[in-house]
Amino acid sequence: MAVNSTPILCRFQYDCHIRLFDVDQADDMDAVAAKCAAHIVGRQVASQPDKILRVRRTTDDDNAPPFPRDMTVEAAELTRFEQLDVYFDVA
Amino acid sequence: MALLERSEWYDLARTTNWTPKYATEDELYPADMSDPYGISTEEWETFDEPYKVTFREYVAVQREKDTGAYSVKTALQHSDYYDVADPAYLSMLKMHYGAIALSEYAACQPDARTARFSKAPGMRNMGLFAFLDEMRHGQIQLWFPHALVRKDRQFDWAHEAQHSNNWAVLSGRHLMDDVMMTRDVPTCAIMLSFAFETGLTNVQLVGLSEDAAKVGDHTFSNLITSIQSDEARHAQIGTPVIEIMVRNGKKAEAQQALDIAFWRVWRVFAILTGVPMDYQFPLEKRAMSFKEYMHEFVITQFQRQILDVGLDRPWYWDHFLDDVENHHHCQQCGIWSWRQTVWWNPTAGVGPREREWLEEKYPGWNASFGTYWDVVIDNILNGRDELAWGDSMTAVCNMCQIPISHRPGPEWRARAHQLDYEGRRYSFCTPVCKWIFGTDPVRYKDHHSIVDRMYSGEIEPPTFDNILKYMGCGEVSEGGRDAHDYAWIEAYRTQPQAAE
Amino acid sequence: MSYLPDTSKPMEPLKTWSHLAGDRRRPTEYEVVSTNLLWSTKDPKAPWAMGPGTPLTKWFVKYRNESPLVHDDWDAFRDPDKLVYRTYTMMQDGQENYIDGLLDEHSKNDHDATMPEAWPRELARFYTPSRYLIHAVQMASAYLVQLARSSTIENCCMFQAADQYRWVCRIAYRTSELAKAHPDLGFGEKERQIWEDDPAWDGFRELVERTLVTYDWGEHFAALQLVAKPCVDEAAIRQLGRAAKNQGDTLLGMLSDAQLIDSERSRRWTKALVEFVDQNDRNRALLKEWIEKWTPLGDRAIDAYCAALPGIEDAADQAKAAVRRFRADLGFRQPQLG
Amino acid sequence: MSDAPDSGGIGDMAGPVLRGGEIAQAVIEAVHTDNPDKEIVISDHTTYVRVEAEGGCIIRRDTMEEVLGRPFRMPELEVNLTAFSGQIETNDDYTRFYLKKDRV
Repeated sequence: MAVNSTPILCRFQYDCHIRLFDVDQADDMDAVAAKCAAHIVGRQVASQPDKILRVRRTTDDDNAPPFPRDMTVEAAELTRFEQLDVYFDVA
Repeated sequence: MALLERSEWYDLARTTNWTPKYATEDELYPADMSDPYGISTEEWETFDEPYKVTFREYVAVQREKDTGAYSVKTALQHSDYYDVADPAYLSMLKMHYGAIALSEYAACQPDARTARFSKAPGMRNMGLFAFLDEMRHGQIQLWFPHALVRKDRQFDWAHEAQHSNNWAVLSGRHLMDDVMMTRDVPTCAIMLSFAFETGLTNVQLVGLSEDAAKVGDHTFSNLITSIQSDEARHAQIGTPVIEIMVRNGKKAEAQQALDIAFWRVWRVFAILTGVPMDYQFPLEKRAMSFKEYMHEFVITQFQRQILDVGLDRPWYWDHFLDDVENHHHCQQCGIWSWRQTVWWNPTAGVGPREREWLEEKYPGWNASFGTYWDVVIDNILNGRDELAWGDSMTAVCNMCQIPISHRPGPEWRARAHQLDYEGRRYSFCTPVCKWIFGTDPVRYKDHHSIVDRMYSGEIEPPTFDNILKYMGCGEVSEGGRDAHDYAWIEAYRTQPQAAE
Repeated sequence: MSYLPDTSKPMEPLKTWSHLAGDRRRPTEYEVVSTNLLWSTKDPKAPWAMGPGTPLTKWFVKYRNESPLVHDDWDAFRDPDKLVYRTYTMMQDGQENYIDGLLDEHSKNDHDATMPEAWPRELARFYTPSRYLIHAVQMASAYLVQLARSSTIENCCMFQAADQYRWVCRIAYRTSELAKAHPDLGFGEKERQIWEDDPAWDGFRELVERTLVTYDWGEHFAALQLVAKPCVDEAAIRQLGRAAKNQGDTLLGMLSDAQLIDSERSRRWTKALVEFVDQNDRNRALLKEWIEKWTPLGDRAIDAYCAALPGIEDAADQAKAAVRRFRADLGFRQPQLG
Repeated sequence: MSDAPDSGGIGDMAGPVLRGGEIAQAVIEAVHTDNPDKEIVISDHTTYVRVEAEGGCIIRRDTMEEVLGRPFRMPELEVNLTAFSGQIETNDDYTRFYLKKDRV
């Protein structure tokens, strides 16, 4: 595992499983979402080409605001095994 | 006949407590082994085993059982049944034997703890029969699959699984080590005898036998019901223990033991039993759905027994009822998608007719689980095999060690329930597994799940290839592939409308 | 990174379990179903998935894994009788049929009512209280099961514990019969008191109580299998059986003979296990040390019991000599009795 | 069927679950003889037969001997008794399935 990477838990919209991915400190949220989607969308979750993907912290009420798309993992202060919602949104 | 009836002498055979002189009572029966609850010896001596058996009766009855079980096998040995059996059915056998054979044998040790350390003499004797029973179950469930290892190397897992670090085995072993290998005598009686054996083995060993008989495998059907007849007897160790604890002001402790073990056993048994019943058996051979068996044997029969011995339904009962509707369906999704990580060849079991049946038995199945399979089916139909395999790691629960999953589709319910404890972040599949951790963190906190091992250096480097090797896939035998090599997808070509 | 299974080199088919595949001959049923079944023996520090602070984890680490009796490969042990569950129940069902026949026949012949007058009183003192002793050996055997170092050892210990309960049942049965024939002798009522208070039993009581609380697996094995059980079997079974035959109590004589068949089997695997650990010099010294530590307790138990046994003068000497012959057969020579 | 207030509609039935075969058929016959006042509910699956009655039922050795036309010892029942609902009481002369709450 690279020094700059952090394992996160991905709660991908419509998916059955919580997944585990390594993301880099320098990744922005679009990159994080893309890393997750590469292993999920078109495999177990149908693609939605007209939508974009947003990332937010998983919370009990499912209402955390999304991170800005260009915010990095480092700036978002994501910690080891932090759980993130990755979800479809209108472009 | 001038022989005495059992009742004329049986009580003497269980009047064997004496007051020690050369050791203290606490040395002879240490609290960690015998009773951390501080109930008096006199109270334990009221233990009255409901299902009585003597040595003489035991060897006669058990000999007859074995004569029955082994003779069916001899008769069928040359029938080449397994050469023509549905590959999905063989997968069920591989999964069953790998998970069960050595686990049954492992139960000899906690039963021996009862035979040595129980303060109730009758209970000590019953513990003795229980370990003999479990030796039987271990041995007979090694002997039967051993005959199949020549036909198919995946049957080697019947012996090897528990020596491996396969994710499914880590899950089963964590359960066994928790509820039976590391518990004192009375707690183990509630967890193993009552929650496990009275509560949940019926569904596995009686329910599955009906489907196996319909498929034509009378060897297996007969074997597992014969095993269950032993379980039905020695499981009765639990009931009097609960009564004694309730009577001595330890109801809350007994309740907690039940609540922990029932959930833990359920999480594993739902996979071992639910997946075969609802996916692996051919549709026309299914007698009932897993859910219907659960209602008959657990939600009705066992719930009645819980209330009858003076305990309450586990606090999470509603959550459990919901889990009956989704947990094994989730795991079926995962096992099939990550089939390279298991030692059997999973069947998808989601042809158009099967989906109709699933929707009928589990209303709403198509709107949730169906969305997952729609994508899979579309990929296979269009020749995109490489997309029909799971290629990332899933998070696993730090209690049950099972991939954290929940109903897919519009409901989107999967979620890890997390806890930060002494600087480490733990993830759980449900609030129940998280609650169990909290009942005794010292017991649970040091364990590393397969995911933790990827980051601890134990699997180095943690590539998918290395993880597979670590789990024994490609080592003990090849890992799994689709049981029917996608033959089931043809039904969608003739009925394309069913796919979407 | 590849995630698809590599199917380029299909794995070789097997003829038996992979762990037995190295053997040239075809494995027996015994080997197929008995070998390498424990999963807790790999990591000496962590037998179970539960943490090191869990009481039972500590127990297994301390008393099993850190026992001074060591071997590099406990799983290599084999039971000389190669018993499996199926053959054990078959064999013992046959043996129990024989016992049923004995009991039935003697009952029809009014055996209990026609014994010499003084003998039932002796049975109340020397025979029926032995269910406590035999049960104590049952408990001690169960401890060997719980902490067994391998499944092949565990199986031998399970059969031994079961044999002990077999005889607890038969003693209880006889106690009830004797109570019917001799209602005034305290059969079925006074056994505990005699076991706890009669000096004839005190040595055995000390021997088995101390054995029971010896929790190190290695020392428990030595104390039970090399001292306590042989002493019990030679005195409270064989010498009692001799006394019974002298008194014309053919039934107890025959029951004792039948019980000793089980004891012989116990000695066969005990001998095999001693020879198995003997590959290590330290083990031999250790076993010798334990035998020397426990022998005085065993001798004292035999002396106390046999001295009071009616009708046979040499019972204690015979019993002690027999125990020493057994140990000599294992290569442990002890000074001749004076 | 009378439900206890908190029993969630699970009833109060008790009885054996037997492997299909000669003994199961004999039990079905015997249980009617031995529990004349009770309505016996039989659910016949292929490999197992569930026999239940409200509050439980009893199976007597004498009756089994009569039905089978041969000597019968209660422990023989175990060979075919794969499960049961409620509690069990085993005896030389009978085996009883019952619920504790009904026991006075």
